[in-house]
Amino acid sequence: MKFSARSLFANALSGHENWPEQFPNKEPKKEYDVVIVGAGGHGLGAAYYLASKYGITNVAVVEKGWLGGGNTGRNTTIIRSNYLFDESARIYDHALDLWDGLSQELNYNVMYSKRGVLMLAHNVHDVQSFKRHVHANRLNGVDNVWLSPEECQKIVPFLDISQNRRYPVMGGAFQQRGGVARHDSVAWGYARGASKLGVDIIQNCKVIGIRRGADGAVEGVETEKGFIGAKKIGVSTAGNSSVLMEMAGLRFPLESYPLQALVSEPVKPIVPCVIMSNAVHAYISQSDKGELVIGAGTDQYTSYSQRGALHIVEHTIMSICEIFPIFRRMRMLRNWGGIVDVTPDRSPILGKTPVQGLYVNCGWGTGGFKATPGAADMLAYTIAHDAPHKINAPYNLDRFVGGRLIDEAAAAAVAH
Amino acid sequence: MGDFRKTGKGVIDTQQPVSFTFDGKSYSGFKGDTLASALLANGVHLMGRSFKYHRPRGPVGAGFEEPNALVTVTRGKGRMTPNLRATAIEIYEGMMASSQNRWPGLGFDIGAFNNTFSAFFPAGFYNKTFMWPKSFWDKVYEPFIRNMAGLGPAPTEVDPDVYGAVYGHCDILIIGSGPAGLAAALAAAKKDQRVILVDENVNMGGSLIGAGHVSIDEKSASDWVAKALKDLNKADNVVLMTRTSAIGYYHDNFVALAERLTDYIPEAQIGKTREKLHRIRAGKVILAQGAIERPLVFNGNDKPGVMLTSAAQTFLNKYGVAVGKEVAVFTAHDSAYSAAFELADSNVRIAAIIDAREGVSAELISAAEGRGIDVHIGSVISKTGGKKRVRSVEVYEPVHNTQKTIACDALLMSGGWTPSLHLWSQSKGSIKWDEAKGVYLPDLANENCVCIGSCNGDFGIKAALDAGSKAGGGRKVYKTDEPVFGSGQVFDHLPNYIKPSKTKAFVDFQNDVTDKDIKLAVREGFKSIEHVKRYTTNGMATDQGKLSNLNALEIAAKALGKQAPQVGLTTFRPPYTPTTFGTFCGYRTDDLFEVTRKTAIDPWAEAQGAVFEPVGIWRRAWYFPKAGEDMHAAVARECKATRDSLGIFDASTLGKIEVVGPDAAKFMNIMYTNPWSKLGVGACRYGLMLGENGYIYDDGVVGRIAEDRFHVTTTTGGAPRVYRHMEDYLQTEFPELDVWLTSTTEQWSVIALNGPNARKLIEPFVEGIDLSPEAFPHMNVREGKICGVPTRLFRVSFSGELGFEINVPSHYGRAVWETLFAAGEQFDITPYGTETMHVLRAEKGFIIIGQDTDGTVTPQDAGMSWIVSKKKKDFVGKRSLQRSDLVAEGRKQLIGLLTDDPKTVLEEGAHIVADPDQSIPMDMLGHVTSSYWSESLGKSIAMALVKDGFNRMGDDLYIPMEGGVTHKAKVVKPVFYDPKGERLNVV
Amino acid sequence: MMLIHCPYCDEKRPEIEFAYAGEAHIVRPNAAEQQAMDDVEWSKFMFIRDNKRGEHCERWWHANGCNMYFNAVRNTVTDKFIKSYKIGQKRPSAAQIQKWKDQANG
Amino acid sequence: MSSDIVFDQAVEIPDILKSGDVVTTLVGERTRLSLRVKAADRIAVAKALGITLPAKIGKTNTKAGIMIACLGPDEWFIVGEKAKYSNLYNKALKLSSKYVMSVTDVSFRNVAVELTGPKVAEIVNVGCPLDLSLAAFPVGKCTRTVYEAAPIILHRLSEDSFAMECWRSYAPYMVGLMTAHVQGQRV
Repeated sequence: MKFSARSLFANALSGHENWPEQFPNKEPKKEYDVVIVGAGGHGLGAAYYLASKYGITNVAVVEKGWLGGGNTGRNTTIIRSNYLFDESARIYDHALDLWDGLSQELNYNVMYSKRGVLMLAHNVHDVQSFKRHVHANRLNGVDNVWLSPEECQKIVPFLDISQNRRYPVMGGAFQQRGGVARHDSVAWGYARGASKLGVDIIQNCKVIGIRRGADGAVEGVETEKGFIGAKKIGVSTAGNSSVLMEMAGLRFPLESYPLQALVSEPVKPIVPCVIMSNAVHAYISQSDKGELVIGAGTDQYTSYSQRGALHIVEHTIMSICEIFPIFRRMRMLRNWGGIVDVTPDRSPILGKTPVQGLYVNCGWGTGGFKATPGAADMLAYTIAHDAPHKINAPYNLDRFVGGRLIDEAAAAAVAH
Repeated sequence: MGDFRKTGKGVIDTQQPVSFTFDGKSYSGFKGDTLASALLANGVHLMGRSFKYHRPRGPVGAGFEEPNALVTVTRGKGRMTPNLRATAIEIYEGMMASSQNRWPGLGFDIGAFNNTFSAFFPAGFYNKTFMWPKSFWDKVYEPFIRNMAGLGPAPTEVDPDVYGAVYGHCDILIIGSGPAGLAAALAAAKKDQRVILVDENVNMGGSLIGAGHVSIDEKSASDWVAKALKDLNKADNVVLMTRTSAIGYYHDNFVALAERLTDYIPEAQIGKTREKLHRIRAGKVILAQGAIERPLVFNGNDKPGVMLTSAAQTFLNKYGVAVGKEVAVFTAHDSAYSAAFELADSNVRIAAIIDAREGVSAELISAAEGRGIDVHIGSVISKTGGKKRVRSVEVYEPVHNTQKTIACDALLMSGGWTPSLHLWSQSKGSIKWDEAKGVYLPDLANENCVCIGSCNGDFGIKAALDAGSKAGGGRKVYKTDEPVFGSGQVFDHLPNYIKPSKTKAFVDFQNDVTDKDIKLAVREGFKSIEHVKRYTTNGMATDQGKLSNLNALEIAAKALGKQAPQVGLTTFRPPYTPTTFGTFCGYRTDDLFEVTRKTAIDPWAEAQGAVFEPVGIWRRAWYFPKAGEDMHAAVARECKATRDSLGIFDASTLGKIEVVGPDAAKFMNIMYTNPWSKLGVGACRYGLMLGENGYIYDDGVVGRIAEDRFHVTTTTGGAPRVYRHMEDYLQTEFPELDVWLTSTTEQWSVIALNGPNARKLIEPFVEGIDLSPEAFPHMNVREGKICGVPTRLFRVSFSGELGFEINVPSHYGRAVWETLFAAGEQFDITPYGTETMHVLRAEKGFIIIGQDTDGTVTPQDAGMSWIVSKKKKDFVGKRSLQRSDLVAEGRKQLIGLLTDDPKTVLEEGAHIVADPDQSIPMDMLGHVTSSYWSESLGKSIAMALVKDGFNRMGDDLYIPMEGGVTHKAKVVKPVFYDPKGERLNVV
Repeated sequence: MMLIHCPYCDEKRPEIEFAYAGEAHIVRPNAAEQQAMDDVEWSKFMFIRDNKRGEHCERWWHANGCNMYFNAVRNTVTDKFIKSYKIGQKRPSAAQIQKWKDQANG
Repeated sequence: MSSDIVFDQAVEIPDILKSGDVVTTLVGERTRLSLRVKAADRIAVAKALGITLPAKIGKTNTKAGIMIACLGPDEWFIVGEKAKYSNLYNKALKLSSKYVMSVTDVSFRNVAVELTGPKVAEIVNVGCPLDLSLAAFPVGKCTRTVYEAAPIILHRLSEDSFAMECWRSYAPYMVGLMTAHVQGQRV
């Protein structure tokens, strides 16, 4: 059933009794052309694009829990593409292009809101670094502009731009096409879209092994619901990627860390865009429910516990209140944790692995949500062609051997 | 007022009337009232509007679980607090409260239009529409949705109140002071243990407060509580904390408590700590958080006046308030009867008890009949009458299909009890489904933690008391005289003759989630309870599902044809109660947010009117403007004065590490790219440090003070990580080396003097050091005295001029600085800041780590191959430098740029291309890392990282800017000033 | 905030005194070994990590305590420390870890 | 010339901390040394210096105007009255050729305060996460720890008295945090 105001109206009259399942949960078949492990936005999206763009519909997505229950449903939903390096700009901007028509393409409103992302500069080094980004972005065709403190305040009227503060606002970089989307809807929309094209979504089906043949190539996955055959397996399991890779006998340059986020009680609209402050580690937006959505930093140690420490939350809220003291009287409603997988250069690994038929999409660290459609499309492309697209080709494993890292964070390194 | 107040009931102080306003109207209550109890005493039930449909709402609960009676309290500029639960805030004289999420008013709210058309806004409706035409989304739909957001008003002013945060420790932390918690505390108090007992309410005692009908050990419950508190107060190993919510349970029995200190005080002064975060490490945690009554899900359960039976009981016992004059009770649990009887015994007419169960004990029925109360067994409520207040209920008896309307002005509901497992679950204790009770209960502990009383399913006062005593290490068996707690039945569905499409039975009272929404979610394939929650938003309101989660679970389970435990429970997340951001900040705001490190000379610079910049967590003088000067004018003047005569600069922030021990040189050889063994005592050398990845990590001048002692300097921001990096290698990889590291950054103030007159200035002040160029050449260090205090005097230069860096004990730093500055008048001594320092070094082509390099630049890229030892077998980063991509052609290399127009100063960060006419995306060669106006040279200079830069010497490159402007610049070697270095040797 | 047993202080101390220092027992090759390694082998030393879901040997630095680096086994699913031990001690075997767990439990 | 030289420790104790449940004082000029000695040479070095080097981390030895704390397995922090111990650094320096050890003068790196009063633990616990009960933190114990964002060295002088010291530039923060706590209670 197509979603529209008309169908919503018609269904209202019948008491909403006739809506079909958006994504039927299937029992696994014996074999598929492709099995995607991990039903987050990236994995479901890859299945969707395999079916819709690359003509492979005999696809299963297997998920150990419930779809969209990992980092897709736990992140602060920030979308932007104002990255420094060409490689990053290309993949994130590809994602942004796909975000733009995603609701219509999926016939599912993912509520991508181009409310803009403002990154505040608080010291001379920030100014230098952000301008470097803005200039690179401009020549790469990415819409990121430098704003004076006054211009920042025009966008965020409650921003204090007096210069005698501990962290004065010395300007900002603003990307209008950046913004937020409704995270759950992204997973649901892709799930519904993929299901309609014949993809089987199999939830509560933990993968416990990857079977490889005598030639070393993959033959399928062992799961709690039995063996599922597939000559091609795409792994898109974020924080658990090391665990999956180990099943195929691979050790990866990955570490998984707890990452927390929190929301306040809902209040009337006040935060007009996404605001990020790297110098104090604070970022904030306001949801369509009115909650302030605030991202925290990672804990220092590796963990799969989906649980972080209080002092991380304390520091996050302190940072927010330092930049925006008007929020000190707001109240925290809910705080949760996810597991982010981080590579040595904090850029993803997206492409083929040394094992024939095994493809991986991991290492997105704290930045995976914004890349969802782009990463999903590239994973699907790579699986379909058994070769990476030129957009994801740089995100190979070899870069850790030769040293051609894509290190956005190092490029913003602070010293003096 | 007073119509609904029952004399002789409650623990309020009727001698102290308190007046307050709600939505501008004045009311009166008593000290000890909550806003809700005071309004109910005045007959006011309508206190709020729901989130989505703006339905008129009254309180459902009587405490912190309340989802609906949310208000905004204002007490002056910046002290506006939205979303407060009327049931949990104490009134004070002059309190100003207002309702929220309504316009123009609470009684008539335009937003209630949503309710009329609620059929079109079922769960997930937004996913299905607002997509066409596409352009409408950004411009029309999305802004509209956003404007509908939120409950209370957003803050507009800075909160002037202050907050606190402290650490604490105890052997036993008891959370909840009902019968279980009190009994646990009494038992624990007798041991030699530190006990903390916390309760989120004003009074301790929980359900025992005002429970006049119950006796414990032959005392009335009130007397027993009073005695217990008296004993606990006397015990100096026990700390009692009220108005304190346990909000989060973290690793290793670390529990966060939020204490509210001033909100209830009429003239709460600004400056007094409003709320305090207690971060408690407990040996053992005893959770006695009780249980929350479960609402029933039936058509019309959302009228103001419909509330939990236990809430009505609390309003009566704690505040002496009857929630109505004619009260109907709808129940599926025995416990509602005793509540109804208490009301009846306080002269509240019980219009009827409607019990959904078929089998109810004869005793209860006869006890009801004895009080003249009609009991309708096997009956449900099929609808309710009234708009802004419930006026009647329709009792439906499905077996005989009869309906009967009964008038009432309040309706109490009881669907049984939900043990509070929030903190238990946060502690990662496991839970199990108890089929008999129809609830989740604690199972296996993950920490040293137990649940006792009704949160453990031990319902009833005696059960709670005995469990408490045991948990507290006692063996006391209590004797109580209490009504039997009884049992109940869980209904996943209540029958109704009215077509479902015509009914609205709410599950989440704040987020307007109905049973139909949950069924719709299941129908649409949302089968995990987390999916149901997210699709419907059930349990995501400000009560975080305390009232709604179990009902939603039952409804979803039925729709799925599964048992509740197969569907699972959503995760409990902190905080237990919404907690003020300020509380998490504690004292750490403004100057205490982060340490702002200042040098000993900083106050002098401030007095001189310096402009500062933050560098890492230091603040440094950036430039010293004279009247009317902007930064460029000041920097031009500072540069010229330094090159012409003498500049003085505070370099104290540079990191310093003393590397000492017989193997000091060996260790330095490992940590730096260049060799150290042959550096003579008294000599200095510039050192370059790499990460193991081969990229430049830090740099600085190192002086050899003795054979076994190096005075190492680092960058300002890099000092902590360099120290850590060194300790890491020393302890983990080279523990056999006999060498030790000590941070001495703050031992020394460092005064840099640069300019041809530098030596002349210090000569008269120095003792014990021969300053002559022959005895003390460039790149040497000597120990002696200056201005009478010990010094390590370095002859080094980061400007290209004759330079000294005078290290003196930091507590004397300012004094030495002032002495030298005063004496420097004869040389027109000029203080300069970091900006001038940057210009002077750029003129010489010296790099700034983090500006001219980032974490991707090798020494070769920076044109510093000369500093990488070819002879040393090992140093950190050596092997990585040999990796294929690090030795490949076409890497970005640090070069100088001179603009075609010497007046054009390039923008730092601007990107460089070979062909400015190409289309976007352009092929970028690199970027400008440093760029300044050089007053000394009369032209602009720049440094840049450019692909294959060393092979482009003399080439013209282009810098395309905004608005079609393109600058042209020539690639040169990055040494612009005095390339032969002659100025170092000025005599 | 976890409590971490420092084997030098022989005390459990709060996590904020410590800095995490990554996976343990990744020994830096000596000069000769480094030169014998090709880029692939070198990259394994540099970047490949177990990232274990379960019992993980890792390094901590008691930066605001005794200033010592040490090793610990921690379960990364529960975040529970099983044992901490000094630098220089060998990577514990699975049997050794089990023994430590049994000791802790009984 | 030295008579003009003003000794300045970056912080002054505000009046509010000078009275009440806890009295705070600023410690004046001291000789502070960081002494590192290989285990085998500990006793010999101590003897040569005429001091005691406690063997266990956290233990101190205080007498005749000098306090010696064992902070790490081979690390001792020494605080002495300036008049009596200004030459200790040079004495230790001379031993370096004989023993495997190092000594570094950190006299001016730190700023110390002493707090005394019945509620002293409460003020220390404003920023320090350690259990300060006498059982867990007995008199004489000394350790590096933190006071919120400031690394500190904490030393229990008596049941109701602590010395706290930090690096110079952290001192205003350390004292500021105490002040904020006391102010928030006194208003």
